Amino acid sequence: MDRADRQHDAVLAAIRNVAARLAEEKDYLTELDSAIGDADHGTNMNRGFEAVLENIETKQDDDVADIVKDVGMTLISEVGGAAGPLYGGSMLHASEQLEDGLTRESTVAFGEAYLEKLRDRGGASLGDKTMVDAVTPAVHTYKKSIEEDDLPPQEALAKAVDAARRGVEFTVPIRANKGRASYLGWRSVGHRDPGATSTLFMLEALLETAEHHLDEEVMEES
Amino acid sequence: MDRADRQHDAVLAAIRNVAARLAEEKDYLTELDSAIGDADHGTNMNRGFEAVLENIETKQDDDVADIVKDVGMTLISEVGGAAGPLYGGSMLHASEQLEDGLTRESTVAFGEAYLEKLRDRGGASLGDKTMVDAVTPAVHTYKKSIEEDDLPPQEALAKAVDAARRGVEFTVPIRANKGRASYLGWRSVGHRDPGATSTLFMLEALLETAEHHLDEEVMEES
Amino acid sequence: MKKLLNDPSEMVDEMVDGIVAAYPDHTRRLDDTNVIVRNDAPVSGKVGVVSGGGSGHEPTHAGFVGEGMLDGAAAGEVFTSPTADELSEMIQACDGGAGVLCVVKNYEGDVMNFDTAAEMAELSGVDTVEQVVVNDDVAVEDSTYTSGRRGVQGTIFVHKCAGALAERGADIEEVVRVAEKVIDNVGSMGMALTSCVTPEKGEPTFDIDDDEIEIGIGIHGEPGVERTELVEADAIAERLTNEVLDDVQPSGEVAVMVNGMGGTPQSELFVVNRTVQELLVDNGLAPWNTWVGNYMTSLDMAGCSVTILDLDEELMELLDSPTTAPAFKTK
Amino acid sequence: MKKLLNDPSEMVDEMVDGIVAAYPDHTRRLDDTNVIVRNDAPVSGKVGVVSGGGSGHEPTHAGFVGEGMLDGAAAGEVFTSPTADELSEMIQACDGGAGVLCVVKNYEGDVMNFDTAAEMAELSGVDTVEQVVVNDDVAVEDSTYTSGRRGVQGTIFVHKCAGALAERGADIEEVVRVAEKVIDNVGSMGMALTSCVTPEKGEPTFDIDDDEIEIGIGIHGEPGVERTELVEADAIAERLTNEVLDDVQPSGEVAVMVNGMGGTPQSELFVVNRTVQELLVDNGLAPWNTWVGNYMTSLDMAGCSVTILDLDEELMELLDSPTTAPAFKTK
Ligand SMILES: Nc1ncnc2c1ncn2[C@@H]1O[C@H](COP(=O)(O)OP(=O)(O)O)[C@@H](O)[C@H]1O
Ligand SMILES: Nc1ncnc2c1ncn2[C@@H]1O[C@H](COP(=O)(O)OP(=O)(O)O)[C@@H](O)[C@H]1O
Ligand SMILES: [Mg+2]
Ligand SMILES: [Mg+2]
Ligand SMILES: [Mg+2]
Ligand SMILES: [Mg+2]
Repeated sequence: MDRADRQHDAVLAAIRNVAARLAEEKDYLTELDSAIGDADHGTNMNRGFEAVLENIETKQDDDVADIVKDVGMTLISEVGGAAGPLYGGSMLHASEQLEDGLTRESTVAFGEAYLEKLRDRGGASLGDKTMVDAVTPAVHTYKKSIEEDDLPPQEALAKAVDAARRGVEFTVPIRANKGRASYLGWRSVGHRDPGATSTLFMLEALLETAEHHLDEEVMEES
Repeated sequence: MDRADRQHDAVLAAIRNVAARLAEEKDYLTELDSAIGDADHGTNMNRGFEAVLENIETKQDDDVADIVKDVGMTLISEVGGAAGPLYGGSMLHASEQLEDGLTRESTVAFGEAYLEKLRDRGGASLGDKTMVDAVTPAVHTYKKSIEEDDLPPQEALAKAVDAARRGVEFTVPIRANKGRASYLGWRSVGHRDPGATSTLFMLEALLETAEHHLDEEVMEES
Repeated sequence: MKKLLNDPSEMVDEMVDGIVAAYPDHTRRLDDTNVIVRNDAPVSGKVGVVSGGGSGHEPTHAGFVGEGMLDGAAAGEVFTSPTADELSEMIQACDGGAGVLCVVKNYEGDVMNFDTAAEMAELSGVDTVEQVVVNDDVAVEDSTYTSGRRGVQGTIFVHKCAGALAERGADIEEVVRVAEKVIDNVGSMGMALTSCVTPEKGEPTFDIDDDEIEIGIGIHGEPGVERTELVEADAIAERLTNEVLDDVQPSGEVAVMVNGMGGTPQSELFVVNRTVQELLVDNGLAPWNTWVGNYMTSLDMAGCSVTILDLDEELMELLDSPTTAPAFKTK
Repeated sequence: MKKLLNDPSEMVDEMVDGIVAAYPDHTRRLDDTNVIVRNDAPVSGKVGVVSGGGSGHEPTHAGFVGEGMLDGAAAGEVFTSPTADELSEMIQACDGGAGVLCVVKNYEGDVMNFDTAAEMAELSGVDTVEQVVVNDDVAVEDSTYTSGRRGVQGTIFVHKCAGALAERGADIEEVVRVAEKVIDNVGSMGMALTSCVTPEKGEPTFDIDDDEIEIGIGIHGEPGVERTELVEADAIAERLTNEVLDDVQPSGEVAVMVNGMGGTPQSELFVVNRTVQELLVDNGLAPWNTWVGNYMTSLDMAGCSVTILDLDEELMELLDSPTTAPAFKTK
């Protein structure tokens, strides 16, 4: 199996892992959204990734960028709500960065593009108690780990997951300023943000996949 | 105090006793009506007798027949539902029989007229699981006790109450053929009829009043 | 059980005020009664069409007061027939000299109080008081063992057709004829997922488990004719539709009402309606118009009913003629 | 929690079928979408007026599709904004060449999906797509700490006025102007006695005690802005009315909506309306027309909302012009 094939398999495996994880966490995410939102986040994400799973069956031959782009489009047309355009739009936008496959550089670029689109589309800042609070530390940490610390990708990703987890925990004690939870005002304090949490779950699933499917070789510059 | 005054007082006392008893039993009667009807019989009867209590304040000087007539009219205009026209209409109709006051004869005639109107208005037969099943044995027994057995009125009334109680118990194991409970078909079996039960409570209150306010003298033919 | 109420015993009185306050152009309240009449009642020379019954079924009946539908609606206490004296006042207030038709749902309390009221009104100078008794509930066996079938949602079609014909100046025999025609051609059946909670009692009228439903309920929180296990919406829609069709035996165009009992979201009613309509078409029928919503309710009960009216040209035309009644929208 | 449903995940799909089956003369469904449009869409030369949002608010939005009101309504999953691609199909299907106005309730999901849809529709050849965002919920502070105020029941008045003007052939700038006028002059506030139960979750979205209520709720089972002890209907009516009046500051004639959240009997809404109307009159206002009923609901939630629209001649005329939309009855 050549490098492109292995990357291709890794991406498909990652998608399946993410879908499985979100299916498992469906009720928990909805529970979080019950407390400060409208009790649909778990259902929304799960519906989206069920459709993604169906779709990728027919896209087995596409390259990595096309697969991720397709995931974005499916999420846009299946998830709805706030999460649909945010997750889907960001993934769609960032997928371009993967046109030459998964490399140390391209994955950093992907993260940056994802965060940029997320902030653009939703208008949320750090500390508004949204998924931005999980994505930002993850992307920053990954970039630094790769670019400054020269860590292997899995290690960088593991650090990013840890960063996202801190971001999620950080959403608990703060007041929501964006999204449905913002209508609660001070009553939102003390609750974990559902979108930040689903972001963390996705990153954890990516890390798990990486541990099995990615090594430095696979991601070496071609 | 002359005979007319004592009768007058007895009737007012009876009404107050009945009203008090129905107020006490309001929830129980509604409970019975929940099982096989529409959960309003206690409220209906209580609302009616509260209005009766208010009205008799202004009718202190009327004679016995007028007071009973007035009770009937108040029940017609305050109770509503099936119980309103049945209790109110029967009382109104039977009140005529008391024009010459309470006597052994007039009270028997009152009972007969009451039963006649009740059966006419509602069209129910004995065994249809309605108030007819309480009123019929009570009237029959009262009439026999006075006319055949020559018992004193209180004793006759006590026997009538006992007869009504059997009538009420008899409603339990039979199927309803009239009133709302009839819609239940066989499911009505096993439940006590609310209207028969409220009839019994009224008779019990009358008996209690009679024990304090009526003796043979008071009811002697003038 | 929480409710949007002040003193529960004042509920009907306050509600009647609230209805008139909502529709001051169309309606007014008769002093010292819970009766609502058209603002311009009595309409001289027109047959008056009136109805009434216990409260708790809103928008029935007051929501159907308006030009081209009811002239008057009497509200009793919750689930309790209005009293004869209030009914009589309503009849008198709606008599424009051409007589008054009372549309009565078949409950002994209602029938007895309307009977008494008609006598009282005639004594007070109303020339003709007619009564039709609606008994469209096919769940109830009509036999010597019952007080006949109950009157439920089909009553609304009676109001509309009789009211429309009266508005056009028909005489009372004609109005009675059309009312009877609707009664002869309409059937309904309902079911409940939960009991209602009456304001005074504050607790469910009947207990029902989380995996049970009541089939063949009335509109007063009475238990139904049968308790079964909880089934899917499609099965419920089929059961209700088939029993109504069996009874009504319609042949061509039909009017349909998929009615909510008060506590069921409209989304669920539409899910039921989907299957109702499929069955109608499967039976070779043509649904001419359909009403989906809360029309004759049982307080906050969750559940639904299905009503089907076999139509002819006359009934279609009457159903479709304009009315200002706030709760009835024509096709 | 029992519901009249088949498979909960099929609910929206089946509901949309059931809606179209109820109103086949007025509506049709766009293939492979949960979008309902006027049967005759696109109406050539007419500005299209469309809306949409999550399901669970029935009769909103599909009940407002009809001549003189909405051309199209998109239904998302329960409480979830429809997706951009379905919204885009709706916009295209309702474009008669004069442009399309999207009436959007202010939720980030709705706004983002409609934004994306507008871009997609423009790419597919729709000349002009305009968007107005309704934010009438006065319970929510409009500050940098929120995403602005939510859009709730006032949206229905926007549909009606914009739809009526479009029906008369006004151009898109005019239709936008009137929509904005309604938005600028309308306010709403709601409260809940109970949480709703979503079909998928099957349990209450929030817990609330038997002696508590939520003030300032939205329409998605979100908790409100404040939890207080249970009080009488009059106190609730006062709180809601006064907060809305404070915000809208109307001066003369007003349109009023006393809306049920889905699980509250209409009798209770009329009890609330009684006090609402008293307060309006006490404030020197003239209620021009009032709608009492379930217009924009939150599944089976018990509770109510009060909406007040400050009127001028133009808005009165538009509110009163005829519409075939099944859920809106004119004065
Ligand atoms: N403006 C925004 N920017 C970033 N994230 C947002 C924004 N609005 C909402 N979110 C995220 O979306 C999550 C909610 O998603 P979801 O429940 O699926 O949609 P909805 O709020 O429409 O029901 C929130 O927990 C939050 O993380
Ligand atoms: N046709 C009838 N004849 C005699 N009694 C009747 C008849 N119909 C009903 N009843 C009596 O009325 C009682 C119910 O009264 P109530 O609950 O106040 O009225 P409703 O049935 O209208 O709610 C029944 O328990 C029964 O005893
Ligand atoms: Mg959500
Ligand atoms: Mg009863
Ligand atoms: Mg009753
Ligand atoms: Mg949502």
